[in-house]
Parts: sequence; structure tokens; C-alpha cells
Amino acid sequence: MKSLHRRKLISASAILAVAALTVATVPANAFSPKYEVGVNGSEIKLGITLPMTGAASPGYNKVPGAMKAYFDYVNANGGVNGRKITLVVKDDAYVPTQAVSKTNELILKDRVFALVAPLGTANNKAVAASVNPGRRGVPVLFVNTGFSGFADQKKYPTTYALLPSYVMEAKIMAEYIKDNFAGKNIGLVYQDDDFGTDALAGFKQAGVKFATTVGYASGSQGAATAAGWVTKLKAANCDVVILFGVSSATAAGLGTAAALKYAPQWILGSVGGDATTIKASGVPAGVLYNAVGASFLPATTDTTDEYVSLFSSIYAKAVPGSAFDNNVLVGMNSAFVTVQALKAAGGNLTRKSLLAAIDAKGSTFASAALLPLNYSATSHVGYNGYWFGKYSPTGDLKPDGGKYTLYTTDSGTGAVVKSTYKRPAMPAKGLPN
Amino acid sequence: MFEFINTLLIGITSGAIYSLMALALVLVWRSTRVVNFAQAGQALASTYFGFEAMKHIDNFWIALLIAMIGGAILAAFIEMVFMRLLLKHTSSGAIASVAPIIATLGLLEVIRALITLKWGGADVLIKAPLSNTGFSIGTHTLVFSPMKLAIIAVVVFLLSILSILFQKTNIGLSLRASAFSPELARLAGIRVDLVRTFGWALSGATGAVAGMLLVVNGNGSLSPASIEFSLLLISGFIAAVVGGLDSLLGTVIGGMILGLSTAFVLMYISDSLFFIAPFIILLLALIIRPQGILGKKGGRRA
Amino acid sequence: MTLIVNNLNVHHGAIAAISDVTFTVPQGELTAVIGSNGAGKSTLLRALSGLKGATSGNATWKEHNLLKGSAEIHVRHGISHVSEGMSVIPELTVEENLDLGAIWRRNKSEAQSSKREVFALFPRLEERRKQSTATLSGGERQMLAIGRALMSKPELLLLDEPSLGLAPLLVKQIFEAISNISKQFGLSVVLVEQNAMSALQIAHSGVVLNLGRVVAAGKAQELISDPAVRAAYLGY
Amino acid sequence: MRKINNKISNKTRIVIFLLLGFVIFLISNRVDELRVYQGASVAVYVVGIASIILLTGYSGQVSLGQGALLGVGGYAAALARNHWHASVPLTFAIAILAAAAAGALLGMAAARLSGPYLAGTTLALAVGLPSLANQFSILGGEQGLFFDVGAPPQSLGADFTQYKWFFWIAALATLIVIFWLQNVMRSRYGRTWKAIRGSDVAAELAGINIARSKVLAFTLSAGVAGLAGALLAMTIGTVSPSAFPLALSFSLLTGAVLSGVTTLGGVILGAVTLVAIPEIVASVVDRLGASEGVATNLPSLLVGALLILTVIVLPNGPVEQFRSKQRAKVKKSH
Repeated sequence: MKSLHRRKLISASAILAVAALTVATVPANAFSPKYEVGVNGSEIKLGITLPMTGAASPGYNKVPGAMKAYFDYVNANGGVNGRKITLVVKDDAYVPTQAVSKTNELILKDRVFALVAPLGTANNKAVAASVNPGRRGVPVLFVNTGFSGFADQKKYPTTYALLPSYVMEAKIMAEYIKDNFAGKNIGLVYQDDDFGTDALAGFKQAGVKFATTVGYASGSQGAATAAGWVTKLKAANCDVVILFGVSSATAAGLGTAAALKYAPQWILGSVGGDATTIKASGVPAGVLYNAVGASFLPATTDTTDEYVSLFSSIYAKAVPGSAFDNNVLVGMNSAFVTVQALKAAGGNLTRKSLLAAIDAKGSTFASAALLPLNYSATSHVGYNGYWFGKYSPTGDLKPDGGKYTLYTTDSGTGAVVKSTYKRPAMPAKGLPN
Repeated sequence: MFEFINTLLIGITSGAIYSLMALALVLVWRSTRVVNFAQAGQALASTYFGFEAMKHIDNFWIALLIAMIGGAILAAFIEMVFMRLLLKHTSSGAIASVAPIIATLGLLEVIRALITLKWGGADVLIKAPLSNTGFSIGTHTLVFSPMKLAIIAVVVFLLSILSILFQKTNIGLSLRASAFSPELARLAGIRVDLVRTFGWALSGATGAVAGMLLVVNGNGSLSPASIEFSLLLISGFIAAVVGGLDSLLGTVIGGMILGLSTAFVLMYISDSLFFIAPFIILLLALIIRPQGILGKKGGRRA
Repeated sequence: MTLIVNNLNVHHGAIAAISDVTFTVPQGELTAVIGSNGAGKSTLLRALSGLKGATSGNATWKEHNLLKGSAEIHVRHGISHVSEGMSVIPELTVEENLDLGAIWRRNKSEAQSSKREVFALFPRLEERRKQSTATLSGGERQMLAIGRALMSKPELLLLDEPSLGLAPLLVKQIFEAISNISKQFGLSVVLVEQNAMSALQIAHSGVVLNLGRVVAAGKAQELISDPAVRAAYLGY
Repeated sequence: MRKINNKISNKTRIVIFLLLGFVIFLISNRVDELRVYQGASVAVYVVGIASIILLTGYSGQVSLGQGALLGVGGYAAALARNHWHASVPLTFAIAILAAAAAGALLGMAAARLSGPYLAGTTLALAVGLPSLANQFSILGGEQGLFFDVGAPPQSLGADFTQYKWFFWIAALATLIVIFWLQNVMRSRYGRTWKAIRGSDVAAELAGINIARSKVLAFTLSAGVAGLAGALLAMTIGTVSPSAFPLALSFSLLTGAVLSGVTTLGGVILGAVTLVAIPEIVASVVDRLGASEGVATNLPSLLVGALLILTVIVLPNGPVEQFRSKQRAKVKKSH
């Protein structure tokens, strides 16, 4: 009987412990029904999950700082309809399980109004399946992934894509190759998952013939594997090589090729073409020189661009000593679009009014990008095109011939055409009106 | 043919580094009968010591020496503080046999977290002292570069020093005696505790070299979450097991087998097998030669 | 210059392995400790050499307290322990096993002369000096174990069951060797044996242990002729 | 102890488990959605930890690759659900069987290994196995597969949330598994494993077929791990290689050590700790205003330190420590 007694005692104390823990940490839900969750008279609370630590974090971990820098700038200038924006940042280490539990914390504990710019295809998929922000009516603004599926409004009703999809990028790249490198031997290195296969689909549709393709498993990229890629590319006599992978893979490919004195014409995908990250992982800027790169935002060194010049001065003040690179620009631009969406939703801000505002006015939002946003009642596609350029001897991406030539297309079977879009002037002081 | 030679050279260089890591594990195993899963963490920490040193003295070889000293001190500290306590407290009980393994895993976590706290999660760079541009034969360029040649030279040099130390000196005799029979060693007047600490320190220094060389064998970047370091832990362990855990020569052979077979699998089969290939090699080794390449029969039951 | 053991108690956990053991070994004499399996003979030796901590009592050798400090210290005070069951390291060569015995000695030329002495005593070892110890026979291993103990220039030799597992002919040889060594080097010896008769025959005195207690002690010859001891331990 | 234990009849234990289930049910109705989700996570951990306890605590083998077996279960469940449209209970059963089969294979290789060899082999498995998903397109590559157990039945009402449904499923599965495991431990097999853990040689002398017992322990443990994997996949809605990182295996091992590997009694303790640590750290960091770097690294630092400390100070876990003290008291009072 002694042991039965003890067993009961243990079970009881365990239950007590759980109960105590539960009660102790239940937040005091002092929000009044007058406002939507995450909004009150003076504040709008937003949340983001992304890898701040771990293998996938380099480069991306600058994004929240960049977003905060812009939000703080807006807050200092009166906020959005009188409310200040706060951003709650959660590290998911690029693990889906973590992304789900952190998103749950954001929605259920921190009670954010909306999620902004959550990063990663697998993570966003897991969040959509488990947390299901769509069913909860929680807006997921401007996901930081180019997977074309997230623009599917039926599947992800509250999710908005921002980046051009990988399919679009591949199609446009194919067009660029036709124009500039016709008749050459083309090689492709791609990440062997949805990210890469999205691109493969695009290339296939555009009818690109590859001399060889090298798929690598995500996480395997490094000096050891890259030596294998280069050997294969060399064996196939590729004159032009597309690196369509993450930054670390691009860096590994470029670095190893340089060591092997292999210098084809490089074309870097936008995901892995971030010069700061590549340089930070040990590739000399000289190796990047003359490589072809793509972007939908203005070049980060283009100080004549009004957005770049304003954003870089805001960022320099907010995060002194940190380089203004493409990740920062992406982050600040996402924040900029977010502010416009919030503003458009009006003073009586609710999740519904936000979604409705994006659907109604999203295509007219100003942004740093050189392409339009394509939001409407039937589309959650963000930007839809790219310009191409070459990297300078210092490793900065500059447009061909000093001016931006923009190509645009869709994720389906649409043709690639030159864009005629003229970016509207930046709102005064970079504050959307 | 050219592809084959390149693969061979890639395999030999990474095999040399795996051998060193395996050697570090074997040194601890021989002195304490513990497989130290924190070894990769220690190597990572030592490499950061080397990185710090590089900031002040722009000389890789001096930094390497400092990393070795740092690694040795760290390892000695771990042995004196944790391992002694551990062996004292858990000499019996249900998990006595697995307690050291679990504790070293805990240490791995702690070391990694501390490194991230101190140096952050982003990449830092260690500049290779020699060119990583491959040698050319006619119009072909090999993967083999002055840096890689130096890596192999360092490994061979270190292995020679260690094998002389082990086979020809009294320190080596003390180390071996303490490993095989601590009680007899004590009866022969050997201060076994001290010898153990020395064995750990030696292992820490060896691991530090493995870490430093790993970084300059790649593109020179270093981060706490680096895949290379997780792989170093696994590869080092597998190389040590394939070699038989007790033999220095076996360790080198094990490292080479692992380096070469991984390189060939990646080149000729698939990149996707990058992580699973070492495991398959381990399984094959366990099935074909359960006692290790140079191990004695029945050696798996530790 | 005597080994004095006084009221020694040793415990394994809560169980008393040795209780109130008292005896002395004068310099240059050989004392046999006999008794059946589990009588505490090995524990006694382990306590004296510092491998096992004692609970209470005294044990001194030449003013040196044997119950303080550990095995690696005692060996520096002239105490050599050949533990039970071929006390050699099979992974090492014959010569390395011997070198091990002298590893703490600073004066290497003296160590070399000790090695010559051991080789003179056991020529078989010299023949096989470069061989792996694993290839030695049981008798050779026992010789090597004793040789290793001699390498540390002992004054007190603690021998645990040197005849264990050896063929009768070899047993005789080993006991002769022990007797000779003791005389030649003027060593005090504590010889623990189950092979009681052979041990007592070369000993000056004897101690009989039963369940950790001394049940008889005295001159070896007296013990051999003691009817009780004969019946219980000598088998006739 | 054993004698006293045996006196608790199966009936009493069923009653205790039913009571426990009722209490859990009551709690699930009182707390908010986040707690319910965390409750489901605790249940996942309980099952995962129990699988390690079965293996390490009862048969003395160590597995650092339990996360990989969870992965096998998760993928099997997702495949069964997506391709054969299996019902939820059948899905879980398939997950258990698939993982058990993998465990049997692993066990056969592992039966001849022990200590560090086994640890290293399973560690290599944990690193290697999840990446296999990249090799076979049916496994969905890095992005993985969806796994959807469906919405809660209408009869539970419109307010019944998805997470509560997850929690109910997970809690029920957990109760059943723990009840079943307790029975197994009490059975002939349980005693056999204990004997092996004590000493291989002695067990062999007693006529126990050690290899077979070890393979059996591995198989059962893997089956339980497979269930944990399916439950995990349920709570995150997808399976992908990155859902089963090495860190998961380490967490489960930590949980098992904190629980005390020799007894199922403390398993809830380990699971709650694993779920609570990041949150406690976050609230402490919030209050102290420490940097983001500290916030993200403190949990793993704490977990690692806790692991070392437990192994050194309470090698058999707090519950067992408590019990042996009680036992000593009982002995003294007699």
C-alpha cells in the first residue's frame, strides 16, 4: 500500500505542478472588446518568426533589426493613425517545430495583430498547417520566401506573397540567357527541394537546355561538396553556370571554382546572390566580379535612389556599424509596405479591415521595388519581375548599362515581357500617407 | 580520370582531418574509457581561440599553436572538474555505463551555447596562410593546393610526434599503462589522475588542430552552428570506431576510409547521401569487421 | 625496519572484509598469509599497498604510514605489490612491462642495472624482451609480474597468489624463485597463498586468516605442525 | 518493493489512469489555447521520453538517435494518411509498426554493440536518416509532407478548437502507452531487461537470450518512438527533415535523464521541464531585459547544464532518489 500511496502522491504532485505552471503563466487578458487583438489606442503589435541562430541565420538575422529601424522611424513621426508599431521577434532556428510553437506564442500569448515577413518555405507550410492563421483570420503579411504556392489564396486565405516566385525568376533568367548567352553551354546548380524544383519547372517551361544540372541536398553545401559540383561542371564544359541556391551554397560554389581556376560566366539567383553574406563567408569580392545577378529592388549602392538613400540613413542611425545590404533593404521594404497596409486599413483597425484594404488598394502601394505589387481580391501575388546586372569589382550588384531593365512574367505559362512599370515617387519623408 | 584524381585528393585531405579528430577521441578513450561527444564542441571552441589570436597576431601558425594550448587547457579543465566528479558519483547504478556519454553530450550543448553567447551566430573568418588555388598540370587544375598540402603535412607531422611520444617515451608508456590497467599503473608508481588529465589535454590540442585545419580546408568561415563541425563529431567517431578505437594507426586508416568513401559517394552517387553515407560506412564496418580494422576481437564491449 | 600491522579493519561497503588484523614482518623475512577463498587475504594486501582504504587501525613500514597516501606514493617508499592473477599488461611488450616498474625512478642508470638483475634472475624474459606480453605462458607472465615489481627496487614485496593457475612444476619453480629473491635482495615479503603448504615451506612465519580475522599465527614450522591448521588448511 | 508493487491490482491502476484522464480532461477545459497546445507538446515528449526509458532504463542500452525513429513514425503516418487515406487510429498504428520495424533492424545491428559504440551508431543515424527524405521524392524533400488528422468532430461543438482536439488525441494516446508500458515492465520481459541491465553475464547464465531480448527492447522502444513521431507530426501539421533535428534526440535524452531513466514515474517531470524551460527563460530574460542573443542561447545552455548536473548529482533521477529515500525510511522504521 505504501507504494500506491507514493504513486498517488507523485501523480498528484505532477498534476499540481502542471496546474500551477498553467495558472501562473496565463496572461492577464486585459484587452477590451473595443479593439481587435493586438491593437489598442496607442499600439499595434506585430510578430515575426525567422532563424536568428543556427546554420540558416547568417544574413537573415539582420532583417528584424532593419524592420524595427523603419517602424521606429514611423513611430517617431507620429505612428500609423496615431498608433505605434511594436515588433515581437521569435527565433525558430529554421526548424518547423519551433516555427509552429513560436507562432503559437505570438498569436496566443503575445497576442499579436498580424504576422509579418515570417521566413522559410517549410516553416511557413508547417505554420499554415498547424496554427492555421487562415482559419483564425490572422493576417500573414509578406512571407519571406519565393515559393510560388503561398500566393494561392484559396489555400492560404490570409497570406500574402511579396517576393517574385522562384518560377518567375527562372523564366526571366531563361529569357536573359537567350538574349545574352545564346549557343553557350549552360550548367545549373540548384537546391534539391521545392525551392530548386520550383526553379527547374520554370527553366523547363522556358525551354532552357542544360549541359549538366547538379542538385545538392539542403545542408550539404560546403567546400567538400562544391569541389564535386565544379568538377562535374568543368567536365561538361559549361561556359555559363547558374547558381540557384542559398547564400552559403553560392559562396561555396564560387570559392571552390576560384580555387580550381574555373571561371565561367556566373549567374546568381536572387536568394543566394547577397554579396555581403557571400563575402562574409570568405569569398573574395574579386570572385564575384562580373557575375550576373538579379533583383527586384534597387541596387543597395545606388545612392541616387530615393528609397535607398533614405533607408540607408535611417538604418545607419538605428544600427550603427552594420552594412546596408540586400537583406536590410528587403526588411525595410517589407516594413514600409506593412505600414502602408496598416494605414490603408484605417483608424478602426481590425484584421478584416486590413485584409480588405490590401485586396482593394494593395496594387497601388508605393514601395522601393521597381515592379508593382499585384494584390487584388483574387490575387495574393506580390512582385512579379526582376532586373539583371553585374557585380562590380567590390562585389556590388549594378544594373547592366547603368539603368534598370525590368522583365516581368507570372508563375504560370505566361510569357516574359519587358516591364513598362514606372515606380511612383516616394511619399514625402518616406512616410506613407 | 581527372575527376577520379580530384575525388581522391578531396578524400585524402578530409580523411586527414577526420583522422585527427578520431585521434582526439581515441586519446580520451585510452586515458579514461570515455567516448567524448563534447570533443567537436571543444574543437570548435579552440578554433575560436585561434580566431581571437588571429585578430592580434596575423599569423595562422602562431594562432594554431594558441588554439592548441587553449584546447589543451579546456580539455584538462573538463577532465579535472567534470569527469572526476562524474566517475566518482556514478560508478554504479542503472545508467553508470551511459552516464559519461550523456554528460559529454550535455557539455557539447553547454559549450556550443557559450560560444554563441560570446561570438554570436554569424560567420567569422580565419584567413588561410597559404593559397587555396589548386596546382595546375597542363591545362588542368587540381583540387590540391598549397594549403591542402600543408594540411596533410601538419597531420603527418602531428601523427609522427604522437606516435613517437607514445611508443618511445616514458610519458607514452605511462599513458598506455594507465589506459590499459589503471591499477597496475598506480602500483608502478604512476600518478594515474595526472596522466589522465594529460591525455585529455593532448586530445584537446589535437582536436584544436583538427578544427583549425577544417576551417582553412574550406572557405575559411567559422560559425557555432556550422554543419562541418557537426559532421566532424560524427566523422571523428566513425573513423575511430572503424579503426578500432584503441589503435593510432587504425585511426588514421579509419579516417582515410571515411574521407575517401564519402568523397567518392558524393562525386559518383548523390549529394543527398552526404549525411547518410558516414552512417552506412559505420554499419558496413560493424558488420564486416566488428573489432575494427586493427582492433582486437571482442573489443566492442566497452 | 619492519612491517607492523596493528588492529587493521577494512570494509567493503557495510561488510567487514578484514577485522582487527595484527602481525609483524621483520626485515628480510618472508611471511605467508594463508586462508581459504574469501578470507580477506587479497583485501589485506590491497589495503597495505594503498589500493584500498582502511577503516581503522595502523600499518607502518619503516615509519611510513601505509594507510595514508596512495599506491603511487607507497611504491616510492619501497613497497611493491604484485596483485592477483598475472599482474602484467598484455598490450605492452615484455620490456615495456619491466620499464613500467621503474618509471618513477629518476636515476635511469640504476634502473638499467635493475633490469639486468631481473634478466639475470629470469633469462626467459630477456629472450622475449621485444615480444608482446600476450604471447607469454602463465609461468612467464608471473615471472614478468615479479620482475616488474623488482624494477622499482622494493624493500617490501607484497605477492598475491603467485601460483594461481600454474602447473605444479611451475608452482615449485616460482616458490623457489621467490625464496631466492627474498634472500638475495634482503627483501621482506608478504606472500598471500591458497597453496598453503608450499607457501609455509619457504616462509619464516605465517598468518592464518578466516573470514577476515587472524585465527592462527606464528613460526611457519609451528603452523605446519599445528594439527588444527593442518586439518583446516593443509589438507591432511 | 516489487512485492508491494504487485499488490496494486490491474483494476486499481485502471481506475488511477481513468482518474488521471478525467483530471486532464478537466484541465483542458479550463486553460487557454496556448496551454492546450503546450499540453499536446508535453504529451508528445512524454511518449518520446518513455521510449528512451524503456530502452535505456530497462534494458541498459543507450540511443542518441531516438529523433530519427520519431521521424520514421512521422513519415509513415503522413504517407499512410496522404496516400491510403487511412483513418487516424490506423495511421498511428502504421506509424508504430513502421518505426518498430526500423527499430528491429537497428536492434539487430545494435545487439552486438554496447556503451559508446551503440551511442555513436545511433547518433550517426540521427544525423543521417532525416536527410534520406531528400533522396526519395515521395518523401517530399526538404519541404516535407502535410499531415492532417482532420478537424474535431462536429458533436464536440463549434467552440472546440483544433489544438484541444490534438491535445485530446495526444493525451489519450499517452495514457494508453504509459499504462501498457507499465504492464510490459511488470511482465517477464521487463524482469528480463532489468536482469540484462544489471549484468549481461549473469543474465546469460540465467538462461536469458540476451540478443533476442535486446532486439525486442529496441523494437518496442522504436514503436513507442514512432507514435511520438506521429503525434509530433500531428501537432505541427507537417513532417520534414528539419522537424527531426539532432537537437530533438538530445532534448528527449535530457528529458529522460531528468525524469530518471529507471522509472516511468517521473516522465511527466522531464516532459514539462522541456516545454517550460524556453518559456521560463523567455520571461526571465524579458524581465531582466537581456539581449536577444542571451534569450536564444540560454535555453540550450540551461538544458545542457541541467543534463550534466542531473547525471552527476541524481544519476537515477529525482523520482527514484525520492523513492529510495522513502525505502530507506521504511526500512529504518521496521
